[in-house]
Amino acid sequence: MPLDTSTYSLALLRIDGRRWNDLRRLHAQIHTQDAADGSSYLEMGHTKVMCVVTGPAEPQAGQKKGTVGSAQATGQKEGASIVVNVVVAGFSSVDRKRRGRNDRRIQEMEITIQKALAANLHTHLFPHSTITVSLHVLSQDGSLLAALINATTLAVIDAGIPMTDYITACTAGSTSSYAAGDDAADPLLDLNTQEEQELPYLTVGTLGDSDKVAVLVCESRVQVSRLEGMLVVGVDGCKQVRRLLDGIVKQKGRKMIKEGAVRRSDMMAVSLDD
Amino acid sequence: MLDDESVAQDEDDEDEEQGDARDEILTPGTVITSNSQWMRGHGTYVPLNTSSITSSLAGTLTRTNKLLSVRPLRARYNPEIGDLVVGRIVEVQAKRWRVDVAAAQLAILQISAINLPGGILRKRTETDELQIRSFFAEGDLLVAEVQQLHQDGAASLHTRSLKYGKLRNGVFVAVAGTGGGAGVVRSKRQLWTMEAANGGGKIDVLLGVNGYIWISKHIESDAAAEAAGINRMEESVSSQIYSSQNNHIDVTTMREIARCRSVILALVENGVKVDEDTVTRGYNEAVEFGRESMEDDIYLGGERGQRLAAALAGR
Amino acid sequence: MASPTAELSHLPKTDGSANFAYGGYTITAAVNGPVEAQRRDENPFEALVDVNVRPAAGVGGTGERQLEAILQPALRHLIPVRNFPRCVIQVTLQVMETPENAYVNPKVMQPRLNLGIIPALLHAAILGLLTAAVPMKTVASATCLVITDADGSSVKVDPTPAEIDQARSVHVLGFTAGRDLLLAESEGSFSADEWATVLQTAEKVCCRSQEAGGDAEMGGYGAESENVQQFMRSVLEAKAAEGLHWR
Amino acid sequence: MPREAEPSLSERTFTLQAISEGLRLDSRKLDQFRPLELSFGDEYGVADVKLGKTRVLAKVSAEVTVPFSDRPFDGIFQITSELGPMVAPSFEVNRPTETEILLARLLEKTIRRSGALDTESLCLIAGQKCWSVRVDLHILSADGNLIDSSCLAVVAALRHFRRPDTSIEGETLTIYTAAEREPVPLSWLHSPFCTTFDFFGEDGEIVLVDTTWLEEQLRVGSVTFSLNKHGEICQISKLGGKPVEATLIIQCAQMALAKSKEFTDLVDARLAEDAKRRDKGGLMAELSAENER
Amino acid sequence: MSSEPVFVLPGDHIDPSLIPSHPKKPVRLGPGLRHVPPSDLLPTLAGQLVTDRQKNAIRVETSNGRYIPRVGELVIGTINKSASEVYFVSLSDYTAPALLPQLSFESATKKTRPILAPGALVYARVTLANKHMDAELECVSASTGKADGLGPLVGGMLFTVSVGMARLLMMPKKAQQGKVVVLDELADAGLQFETATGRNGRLWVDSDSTKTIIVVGRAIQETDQKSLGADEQRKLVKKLIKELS
Repeated sequence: MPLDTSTYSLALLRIDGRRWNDLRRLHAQIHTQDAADGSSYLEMGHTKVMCVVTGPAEPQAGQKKGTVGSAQATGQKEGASIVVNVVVAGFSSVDRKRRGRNDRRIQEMEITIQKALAANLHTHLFPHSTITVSLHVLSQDGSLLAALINATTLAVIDAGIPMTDYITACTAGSTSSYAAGDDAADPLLDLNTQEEQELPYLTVGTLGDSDKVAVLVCESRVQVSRLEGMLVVGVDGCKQVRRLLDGIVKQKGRKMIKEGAVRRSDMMAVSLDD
Repeated sequence: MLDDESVAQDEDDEDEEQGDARDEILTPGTVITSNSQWMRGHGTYVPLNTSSITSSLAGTLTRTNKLLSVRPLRARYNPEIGDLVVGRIVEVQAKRWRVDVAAAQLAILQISAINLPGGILRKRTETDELQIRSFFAEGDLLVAEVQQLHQDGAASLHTRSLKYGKLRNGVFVAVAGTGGGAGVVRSKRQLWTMEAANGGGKIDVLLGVNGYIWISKHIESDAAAEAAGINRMEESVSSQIYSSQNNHIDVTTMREIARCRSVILALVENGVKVDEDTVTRGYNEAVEFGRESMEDDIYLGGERGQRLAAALAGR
Repeated sequence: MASPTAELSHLPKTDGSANFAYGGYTITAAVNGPVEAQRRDENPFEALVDVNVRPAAGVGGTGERQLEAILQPALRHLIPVRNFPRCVIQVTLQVMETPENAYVNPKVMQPRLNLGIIPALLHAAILGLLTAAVPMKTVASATCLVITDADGSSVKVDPTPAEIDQARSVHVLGFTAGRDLLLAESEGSFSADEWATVLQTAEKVCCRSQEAGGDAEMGGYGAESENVQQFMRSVLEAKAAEGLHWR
Repeated sequence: MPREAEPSLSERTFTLQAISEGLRLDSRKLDQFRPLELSFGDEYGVADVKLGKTRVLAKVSAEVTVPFSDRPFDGIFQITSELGPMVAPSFEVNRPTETEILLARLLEKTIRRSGALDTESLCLIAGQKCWSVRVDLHILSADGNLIDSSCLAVVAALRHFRRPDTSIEGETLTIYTAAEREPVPLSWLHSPFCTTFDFFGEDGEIVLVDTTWLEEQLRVGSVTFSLNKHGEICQISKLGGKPVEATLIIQCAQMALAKSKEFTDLVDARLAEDAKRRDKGGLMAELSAENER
Repeated sequence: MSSEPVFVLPGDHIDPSLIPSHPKKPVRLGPGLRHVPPSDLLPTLAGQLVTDRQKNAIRVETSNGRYIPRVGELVIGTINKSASEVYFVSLSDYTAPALLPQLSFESATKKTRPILAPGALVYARVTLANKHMDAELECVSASTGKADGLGPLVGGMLFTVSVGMARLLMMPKKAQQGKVVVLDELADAGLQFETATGRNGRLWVDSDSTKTIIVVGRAIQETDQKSLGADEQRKLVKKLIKELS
């Protein structure tokens, strides 16, 4: 039994020693590929993903028609269309199962990321063009969709594509299994694979520092009364993730200023309000 | 949980921030100002039901009178009228070419916007349209100027000057353009000729503002035509200018062209902007580096690149 | 055997649709067209007739593709395809119910061509085309017949699946209203004479309505078999009349 | 594939304007479903659902087969849903569209993954023989809200279905025809139902249920909840789209629960009616059989 | 006009007495009929055979199916995209677009032509309908240079009706024989609205009031889908008006 519930209730520590509201180590880099318009590498615990963004650029031949496996923006003829591809490496998980291009689960993730971006990016600024997001999963240990969303946000920022705000995501679970109606159940933040297999959980993605939910995916059975608690913890986790990502972007920016690649601000934003 | 290292780094940065608040980086969703006297420019938006100018990019703030914009840390090239760009022909259509200039959309080059062999003032004929591929075919590289911008942001190019046209006798390098970040920046001269070391003769460096770069052997005849004055120039427009055949290039020249290319890539890798000054000085440094070893190594990756960047920063 | 039943234009999102049930088969036909053909299918001189048969259970396989291959040329002959160049007329035929014993393992049945279903598919398709107001040169009907050795050599019209299983040969023949042979598919062993009998019988079954007092003459073979062309006329006329009291 | 149909500017502007005034083109309230008709076929395991102009038909079939080697104690259960040109000329055979992928995933998560059907009960001889139950979902006409109507049709069809009775003596498996032994229902554990909420307005603050095709084209986002009447969430999908307030999502969950109870009652009622209808036939048959003697 | 409607199926024999035989005018074949040389006349649709002896015309009438453009008919189209000289206009979903020259508007010149965004609606007349070519449209009368009510339709709402209903709505009041009274009834009930009908089964309704547009749309669609008679239409209008207040 990966998560010994009796141990948890005694020490209130999870299998990897975290408390209920601890995120795992989040490490991320921005602009990892010189050749790409935008790129990022992100680790949430042992879940490791990388992202490359191309565009906005002229659509490649054959990309125009909605091909299988690449989610396509619809009803947005006037703006850039967004194509998302997720490749899960065979070595990324313990079972080493190869997931083909037509795996519905992966296609669903592609569509989810594509639709989250479509509502957030200012695509209307780039008519007749395509933004291609390629995601590679190198290692899986839970919170996969969340990691993919976070990596995408970083890479899109790196590509300099205007957006409303960060979209950050994380998972939230509950220590009670679906059947148990016990009120003592604690919510948990940022689940690893073992916890995901054992406990009900959901993935939540929010916009910026707000409580607005862009993505919410739950695939396990859980009492509806648990939803609010899990959602609150998840939204709070997203805010934590946002602060971390924001720090990474700013750090990169300051480094670029120091190197002379980017000019400093003409003035301070704070002085404008006077 | 953050690892100790990055926490430590964060603290470092905070110290710096206090040192100079103009090092501040705006990120998407950051409110710049709620004061209504300012106008919003590129890289900003005003969220619904508010009057706050908010950043939509990661970058630094620029102010032009009352207009506030955010200059992105990095972005794709965004064409502006008058830009000197290097492009690659992607598609040949009936009366025009579609050219990759690293922008969001392919640029257009009309057949009426090029110099036709036999003089600028010659009237374009249907024969020209039929043999459109004899001027530029798919994959050809060219240098051109942005002539106008369409409503949707697509650019139209022209090559109606002897400075512009098909590119030969050199090597192509792609780096980031003027959209932001390290790469080519707009400067006084995008194109210059420099004396190569080790008897390599003269080489031309052409930094397209779109980040596409062409480094080639300098061909004297062009200069001669230039010197002959504008009228003669027109006459000298011969079918030669659309030749895809390289002139003879000495191995020594090739080595120096390659060295120059290494310098540019090393600059980009180490986050140094690419302009005439950095390239020229970097090249001179690289020549010195080369003298250190017998085999005159022109490779400038990794540590050697960092050394080069450090030498430039040291001034 | 029960009389055929039909429901017309019951799918509001299509240009034309019909639900046709007879002899245990229920087929829903949806027709869209003429619509723009895809670039790769485009024929500059005539319309493409795209027939798509979908089984009630399971995904379509070779059996369905073969049914499509039989129906497609038949329908193409009924439609003046040259009047709609660069277009496609889509006919989707969804099998809703079949008289098969539901508990017979369908996998065992699969390799066999299911001739018995063709008349129902054809009739549903024609009704669908007519409600979609796709111009047609004429209408047609088809019937299924078997030759059994049970009591000598006899021809039976509208056989049950069990009868088809035991038959020496199975035949499907379709005739236009003008008594032209539209389609003929046979399976099993039979002699040329037997086939002539089958042809004659099928023609009588399909085209009976045009002869006065034909029913009496039919006596011997499948008098119980409803005349489908007559049936189609009556349902379409009823549908037209429905609109009449206000049009 | 002809180009997808798209609403004109007038339709867009007017429909959105009406929604912002709290009006819908068919005069429904924002939180009101279209009249839902559920009927069963003569065969067992056929459910026909009509929701306005949307119409779906689910058909259940079962056969005896060999279980998967990695799951010797489980039967096989699959749901297939293919959108063909019957739905719209833009749907091509064998080229799944986004709608189709999402629908298939949703049914999979709601019904299969939530364990609505006890697959262990489908096992006949471990590792050798099991039932393979499949549901074929036929979309006959699509005018929005395919998800809710499809889920209801599949659940209703599975609950209506009867498989042949079997017996095992030693190594021999006997499958009885309907005439020999009355077919038996599947071992059904709980009935989850989907409710989709569609968001409109600049901030996604207006919520509609049971949207038509036109409304669906104009929505800025949507969330689908799958719940059973016991208040267990089986699945939630808000796959991107405009971000909406977390509190609104919680409200939607409560509405979904109420709706799920309604759907449960509807399916129960229709099943009871159908059973009554069949029983009458059964009784008559018995009587006539007795008369013959 | 023949008193008793005759129902025909494709390929049926047409009684010669039904074919108009005007001594001078040539016989005009409407939709649903084809001429097989030398002298056979065969229906191609299932519907009612309608003979107009004055015009020496004969046609088969159906109320459903897809719209096929014919010269001179008024249609409501949706702009798909604009090319350098023409707009591509969709007359029904999934069919090839028709062409509308950008200068084919009232007093349009290179400088003053209307700029129509994709999705905009136009009320236009079919000027070319040929099976081998894309249909062509105009929004101005070629002879008078006047728009005559044609041109862009701004605002309002578009409702889909059957082609049969569209044909009825476009008939002069007299010829229609009071079969569709629903619009008049709505107007009599005090609703203020404006409509334009396209033969391609599209009805455009505009009004200051959102509710009015919805009521008009529902009334006409319900009348069409349920084939309501005049009395039923009156009942429907009463019901809808009641809901309004």
